[in-house]
Amino acid sequence: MDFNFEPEEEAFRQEVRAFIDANLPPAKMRQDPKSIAAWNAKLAEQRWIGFSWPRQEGGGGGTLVQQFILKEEMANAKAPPLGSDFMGLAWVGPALIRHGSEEQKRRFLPELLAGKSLWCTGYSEPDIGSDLASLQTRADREGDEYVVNGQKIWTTLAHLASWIFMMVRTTAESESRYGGITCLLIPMDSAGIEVQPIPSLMGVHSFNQVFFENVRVPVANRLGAEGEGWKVVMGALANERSGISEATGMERHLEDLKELARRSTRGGRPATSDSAVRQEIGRYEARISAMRLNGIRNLSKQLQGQPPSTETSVNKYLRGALEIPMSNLAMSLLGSESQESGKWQIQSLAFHGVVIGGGTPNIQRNIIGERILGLPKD
Amino acid sequence: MDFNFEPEEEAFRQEVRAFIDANLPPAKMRQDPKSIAAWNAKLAEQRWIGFSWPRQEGGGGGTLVQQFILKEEMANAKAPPLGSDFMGLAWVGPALIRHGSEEQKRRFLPELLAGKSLWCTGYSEPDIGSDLASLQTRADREGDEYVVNGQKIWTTLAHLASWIFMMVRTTAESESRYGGITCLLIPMDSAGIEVQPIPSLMGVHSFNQVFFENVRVPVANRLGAEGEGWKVVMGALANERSGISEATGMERHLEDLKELARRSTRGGRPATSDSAVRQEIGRYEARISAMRLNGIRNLSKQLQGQPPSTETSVNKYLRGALEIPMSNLAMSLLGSESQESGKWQIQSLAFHGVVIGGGTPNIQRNIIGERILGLPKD
Amino acid sequence: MNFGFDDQQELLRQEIRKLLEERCPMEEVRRIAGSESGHAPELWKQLGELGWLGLALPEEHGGAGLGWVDLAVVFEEAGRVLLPAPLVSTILAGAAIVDAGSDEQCRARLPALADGSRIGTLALFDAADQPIPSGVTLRAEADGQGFRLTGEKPYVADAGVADLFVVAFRSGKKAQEVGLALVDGEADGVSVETRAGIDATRRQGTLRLDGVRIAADALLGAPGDAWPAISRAFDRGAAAVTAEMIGAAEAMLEMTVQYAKDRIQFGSPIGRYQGVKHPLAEAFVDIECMKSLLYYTAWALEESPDEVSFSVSKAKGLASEAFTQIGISGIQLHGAIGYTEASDVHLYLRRSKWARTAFGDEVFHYDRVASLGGL
Amino acid sequence: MNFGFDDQQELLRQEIRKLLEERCPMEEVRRIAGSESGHAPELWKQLGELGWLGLALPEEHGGAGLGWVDLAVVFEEAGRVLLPAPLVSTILAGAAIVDAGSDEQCRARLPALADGSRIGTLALFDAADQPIPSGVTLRAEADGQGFRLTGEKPYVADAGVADLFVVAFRSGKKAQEVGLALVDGEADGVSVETRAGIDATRRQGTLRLDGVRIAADALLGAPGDAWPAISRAFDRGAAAVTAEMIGAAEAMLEMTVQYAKDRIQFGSPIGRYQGVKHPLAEAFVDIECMKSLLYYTAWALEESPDEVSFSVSKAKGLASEAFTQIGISGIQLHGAIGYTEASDVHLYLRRSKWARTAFGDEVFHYDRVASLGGL
Repeated sequence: MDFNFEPEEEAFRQEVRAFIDANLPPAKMRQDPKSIAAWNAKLAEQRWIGFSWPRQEGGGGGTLVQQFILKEEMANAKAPPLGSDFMGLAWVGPALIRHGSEEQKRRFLPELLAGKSLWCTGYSEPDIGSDLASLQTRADREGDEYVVNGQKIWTTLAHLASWIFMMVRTTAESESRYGGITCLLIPMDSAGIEVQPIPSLMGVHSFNQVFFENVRVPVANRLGAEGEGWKVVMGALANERSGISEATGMERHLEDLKELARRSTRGGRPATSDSAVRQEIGRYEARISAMRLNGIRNLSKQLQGQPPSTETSVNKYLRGALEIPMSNLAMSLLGSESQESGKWQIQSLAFHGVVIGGGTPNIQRNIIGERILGLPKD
Repeated sequence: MDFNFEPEEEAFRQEVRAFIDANLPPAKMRQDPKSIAAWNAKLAEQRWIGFSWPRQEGGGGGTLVQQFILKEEMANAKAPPLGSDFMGLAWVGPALIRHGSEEQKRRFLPELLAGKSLWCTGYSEPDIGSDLASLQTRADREGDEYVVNGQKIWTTLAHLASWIFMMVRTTAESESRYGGITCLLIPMDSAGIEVQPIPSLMGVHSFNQVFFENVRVPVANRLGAEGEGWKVVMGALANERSGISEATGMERHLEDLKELARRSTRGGRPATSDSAVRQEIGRYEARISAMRLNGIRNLSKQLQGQPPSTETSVNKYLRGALEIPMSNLAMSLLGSESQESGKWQIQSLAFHGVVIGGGTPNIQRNIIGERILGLPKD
Repeated sequence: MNFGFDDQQELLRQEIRKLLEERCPMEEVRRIAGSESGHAPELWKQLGELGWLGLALPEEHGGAGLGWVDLAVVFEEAGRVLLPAPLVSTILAGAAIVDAGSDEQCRARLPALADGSRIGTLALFDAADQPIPSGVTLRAEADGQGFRLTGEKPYVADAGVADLFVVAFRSGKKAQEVGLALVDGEADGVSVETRAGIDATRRQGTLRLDGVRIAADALLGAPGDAWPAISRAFDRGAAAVTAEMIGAAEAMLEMTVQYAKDRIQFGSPIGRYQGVKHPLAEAFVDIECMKSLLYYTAWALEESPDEVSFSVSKAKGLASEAFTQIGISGIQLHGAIGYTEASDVHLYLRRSKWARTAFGDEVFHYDRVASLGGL
Repeated sequence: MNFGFDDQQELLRQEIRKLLEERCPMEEVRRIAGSESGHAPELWKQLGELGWLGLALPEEHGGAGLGWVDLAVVFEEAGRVLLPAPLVSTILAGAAIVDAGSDEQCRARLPALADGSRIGTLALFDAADQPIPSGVTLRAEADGQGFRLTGEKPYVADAGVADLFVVAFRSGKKAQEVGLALVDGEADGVSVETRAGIDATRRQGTLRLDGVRIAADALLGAPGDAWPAISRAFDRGAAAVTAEMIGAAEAMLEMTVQYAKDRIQFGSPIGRYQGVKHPLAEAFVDIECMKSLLYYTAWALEESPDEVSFSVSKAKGLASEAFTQIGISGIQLHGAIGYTEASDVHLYLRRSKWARTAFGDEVFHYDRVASLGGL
């Protein structure tokens, strides 16, 4: 057991810190599109966007430890995300590297790394919820094209994206449940695609429905073989590998919660001297520290050559399980002030967005119970 | 809505109080068998044992409100249970009154009321758990007798009882799951019955296994028709009708917990000034008050002529859900002293006995979800 | 003994439910909540005509002479549809006048509250979330037989539409030296600032008083001795909000149960799974407990005043804790649907968050239960 | 960077597990726990011969010179089988001597602890459950270069079989004026009273000191300045018990998972139901967290002493809370079976209740986490 870093790793950390000192926009500029674009351009020069991808694909070829150091330093500096195309970088790029033809890689990866394209992903459909394999959107082969008909829902950023990475059914479900699914890459400006926003309870437009009516897609835009789409997409979804990023998000919440406790009162006395508040925050701090260490343990296993597994479901479950009581405590510390809009109000109304994004706590508990503990499926 | 009592009900309450003043053995004598026997004899004279039963069956013919007043006054006085044969009075007597022949009633009820018999009940069998209808103990008809073979488990007091009230299978399960069950009343000294104790983790002998090998039981000892046993026994089990007794038990725990908090410290200060302790006890007090009122609401519905229903599962669930954190808090207040044996240690080790006795919390939640909310069965 | 509603009360409930289903379906609630004032004068007028506002006011002052058990029915039904109207506020203001006012004040003030021509509200505590005597700090200067009041009351319910404020003020330095006054919205020096809150069906605002003159006949009871009346007004407020929470929680449970029956995943309705079934069963248990505690409180408000504080703190403490959880479970079990503006569940989620702190959250009330329970 | 055990440590774990499975199956644990002393000298001798007791003691004093990461492996495996032996106590006593003792004290005391010929234990706090300086009250009278100690230490682990006690005493009135001394069990004025506790595999007792003479060479460090050493000894104790809790919790989870796979109800293994599956998944999550926090603590004990208190309080706080819940879930999911003497689950339930308070419960540790985290 060794939490020390090799000299070259420490050198890389210093390099990252120096870069941040030199280039990170000041806090008040971190929402400004131009500042962000300039920052991303500098990151791209360093190959720190797509840092985990092989260098021959245009990525940075960073080792697992370097990736960890880069993320940790960026989180400590409260830097914006690395690159603007979250879904493209997290899921589409790795899927292209693994399953794409040379031509597809040449076509898509450079644009993706340069932030010139923007990807959305089409998994969910109306009435199928978590049961993604029961999708109904069909693609029928006609010569060198697929003709796509159907509907996707909860499609984040579809109204801004230039491409969609999606699953379609090429064989009827009755014949082959998983084997009948194929992965297609479709330009969002194709004829027959219509995007309808789904207003959220926060009044923010981020989810959409996407309708496909006789959308013609060249076979060249298929990623992987026909019928292999389930494997392609599930591999992409499993790409977040350690659970460290869940911990980083929660660490920020914890700092904010402690800050709130320091300026709040309970029953007329400082909230920090209230034993119930102290114990609750102590509980969260213990669990969030554990989340960070869980992530590092997973990373270590990968460094030892073990494949990433379902262990990240532990941190995903914890995030869902902690978000809710933490925002409840914050709202209680705010008291009537919780009526006013602000971070914690947003948090307490929108937590389920986060929770659902990573699969509900029930799904995480099923994954742990069935895939890790080996209990029978329900 | 009216929580006041009629004058004759108030008069009854005064009668009960006067009786208690005159007859209740002093606290230190309430474990003494002779004192208890004398107390029960006096109760029997009043017809307060079997108070809810019709007077023509030897019961007290008490109204629901009188029964409530009697129980409440006895609980307030911390009196021992009314009568010594808990299972006979709670389940067997009502089942006999409802389903017994005149001859059976004459034979069993007077002895039962006088405490001259002692009943145990045989529902559970090895490996069937909560799924009582999958019982395997068989009774084959031979002339005027049933020949019983099989095994019961978790049979409380079987080593002391003179009779067992039990379910047997008279038709194979494959032919009729519920309809193949019959209720028999069997003397525990019958040839072929063997009782084996199951030592409990507390070292107390209260559970048993009971083995039946070619036990011959006269058909006259069948309660209800052949194949009607499920209805007879489920009716008997549903006989606790309001949930008030669950509340009474929890009220005593709460008093003990508050007493413990008053003499405990946390972090060197009185535990009663610790906000976490105060809030936790406040939570329990609110819920236990609610349990008592839930019971009275159920009772009121019965007074209005509505049949008792599954509503008692609310209090049963709450009891299971509260027992555990309450004993956890007690153990925490005791600190290292929790190592010493005492009420709370017993409580904290044996809670699951109580919880399982009324069906585990999972079963109560299933009953509420399926029978009250109408959700589909699992 | 009968711990249940009588036939007349059951009839009242049916009538209210029917009217609200017709007059105030969720599209109408959304329309009113989305309007600038958040208030619908037509609807309000109708509630006055139906006699709901004066239900528990004395008959000689324009009321129906009923009591808190009847009000519990009204509030539950109002909560069920998230009724966007200053119903609770006006009834609480009227009850405070009945409780602490003179016959003359009752004659002068109650009929307009009973018929809805004036809207009332309470403005009790200056330090938000401290419903204790030291939480009343509003400055009063003696002025003849009366006072002049200067200061602000935060988070006053329905402040934007109220005509009459029942205002607590500090008349001396000793902890309990507080007074209670009637302040008309039109009076010189009165102003109100409203802001968007977490629940658009529950508007609130800051009441500003700048040297507002309180004549002797606007004082409720003797100044300096009003703490018991303030405390009783607070307890009634906690009871009213709890009743609304029961209705809203029950509606949310029903919506979620229905969704769990209809929504098919992996070939079964999701309500089959214990991970869905059990939280719904727990919500049912909690709502039963909220009802038992609130109904007893309603009875005690009429028949056993000494029990009210203990009883209402159990009810509001449990309601604040449980409805918060029911709101979260409800929206979680709805999955992504619950996240959309189109779904009604998030309106109930918002109500759960508003109601949690209104008239004391579970932290305040459970602590008070501990005190009153002898700790 | 590598947050994992190395090959040698994995080998150590395999060896220990194999030996304990052979030498200490549950029947043997029950036999030892049921005996009067609760101690098995033969088994103890073997542990000494295998080198477990001296694993982390310096090689020059009869140890193997390994560290806390290796000890974590040993304690986890010991906890897994509920090993009824004074292993933790003896190792903690040795570690306290290494930490605060002189070279001469190490030479004189450690070899006998390393080979098991003497059993050691800690006796730190007089006021149970107050692991703070004011919790050390044992009276000391100056006596030449040394002291005489009079008083009692409650709940001393393995007091009945210990030969050597590391005893904290009060040397002055200021909060931190406390000392640490080595007291031999045979010394004049030393007596021990043992009583049955909640976990028969974890014996404890009251150590009584009646004017016991402490020579200068029995003092660990300077008297009056021992608080840091006492606090470090306490932290090591919390870490050791946490490691045992991990092993025991994991064993209980495995037993319960197996039961949930085997037990058929209503036609399915009960592990299919989410009401069973989800608590087991939560237990897995908690055990993963306990491991991460404890392994980091073990590393910090060797490499980063300043982080130990914060880290171990997170670990022990979470372990006390979570193992308590795992114990309860485990026995509940076993149904009536768990209630029988014949089942092993209740032995783990008892251990969960013993371990919860040993070296501070979650109330103490979470509060300490809040302090060290800046509140």
